[in-house]
Amino acid sequence: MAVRVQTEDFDVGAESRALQAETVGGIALFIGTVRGLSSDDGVTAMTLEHFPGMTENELERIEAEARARWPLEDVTIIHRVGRLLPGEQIVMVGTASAHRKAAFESAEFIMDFLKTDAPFWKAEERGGEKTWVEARDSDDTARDRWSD
Amino acid sequence: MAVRVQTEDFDVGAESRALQAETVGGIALFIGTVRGLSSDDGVTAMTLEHFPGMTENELERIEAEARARWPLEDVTIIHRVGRLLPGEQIVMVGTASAHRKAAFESAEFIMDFLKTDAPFWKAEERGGEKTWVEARDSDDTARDRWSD
Amino acid sequence: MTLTIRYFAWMREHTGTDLETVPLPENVSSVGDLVPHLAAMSDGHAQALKNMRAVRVAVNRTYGDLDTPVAAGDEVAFFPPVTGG
Amino acid sequence: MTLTIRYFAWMREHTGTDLETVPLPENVSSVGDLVPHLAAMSDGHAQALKNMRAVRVAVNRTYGDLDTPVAAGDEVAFFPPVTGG
Repeated sequence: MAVRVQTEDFDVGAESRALQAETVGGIALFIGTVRGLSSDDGVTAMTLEHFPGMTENELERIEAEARARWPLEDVTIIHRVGRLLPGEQIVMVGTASAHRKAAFESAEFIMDFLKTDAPFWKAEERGGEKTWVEARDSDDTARDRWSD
Repeated sequence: MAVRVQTEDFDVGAESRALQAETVGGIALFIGTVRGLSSDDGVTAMTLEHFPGMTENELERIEAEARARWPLEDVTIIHRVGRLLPGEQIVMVGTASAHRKAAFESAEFIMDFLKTDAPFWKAEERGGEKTWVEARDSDDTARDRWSD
Repeated sequence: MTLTIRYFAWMREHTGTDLETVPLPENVSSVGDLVPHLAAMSDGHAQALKNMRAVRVAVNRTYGDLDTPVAAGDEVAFFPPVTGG
Repeated sequence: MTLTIRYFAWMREHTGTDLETVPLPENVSSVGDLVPHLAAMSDGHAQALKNMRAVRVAVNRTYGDLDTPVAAGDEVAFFPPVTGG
């Protein structure tokens, strides 16, 4: 199980290399980043809170479900917490498989469940104001399409 | 258009950073690698040949189709040619979007079309023997699911 | 005969605490039984627990709901729908 | 009044060349018309072009098929189904 919750940044190149192995033909990576000032409604920073202990359990459970569904050689899930600025990396999911379809689908599956089940909360800063981000129905929809 | 056909290796970390921007919330990357000796039927090396000029045209056409279907901020397609050893990186597709679903789907779309439409051919070496890899029907099936 | 209660995100800000230990009230055997007791602790608690449809619950770090049993020694966490990733 | 012909992968190995210039034969106006003329050039050419269902064609670097028109100055490429990625 390769699940990490950390304040420090991560190195996508090193994580990709770590997923490589003799039996791997394809690696799918997803990196979520903080959208910047210009894109949006003026977010100047973001703070990520989580539930230590439960977060890791949930991420490991999601990883185990992905491994049960697809033939995966390796999985990495990294999620940062604390205060992040626009452009910074928040999350990375990486999956390695002999086949590209398994790598792609499992990475998307993990992201969809992470978004709805892993106990993280985002607060956005706009100037001096802090606002808790509200959950989106579209994330529930994204998760629910895996249940057939 | 960010399409590169090259003999040299590429740096996934640098490519990921290059896709990051103020308006980007998610980056999807796929890296195809040469499967090793132990995985398979003893491939010791692989040589990739292509059709210079036509390859770049096809990759740019595929990129343009992906950009027409999804709201993408940026796209990178890198494909290596020449002789590659087990464990080496062959191909990278990276897509950056405000939204993760667009990033995931477009990266998978590009890989599916690259596999069937971009004029690359692989020859595998096993000991002293060279064999041209045969195209797989499953790649046509993967491409055709995008046509509805 | 106590429970550990946790609050996260805006619920933590309303209650003014992220962690409190409360005696297990009599006749409480589920999360649903517990909520009115917690809501009575302060105006902030009442505010945080006002709309339980907007709240998720974990008992001993596993997702539950208003029907999930609670017993002495359990950890019960209340938090908004998650927004990570 | 010539055509440029290219072969890739195992077709190149059969024909022994990756690039040749041939005169445009009389009464040739499509890829399908051209193939028998190329196949007659050597045993290797015949071998390479034996099963046109297993061959892909590009005229001037755009995918075509046996019905695609060819005219003087065109580049016609023959290659197996692709296997990159």
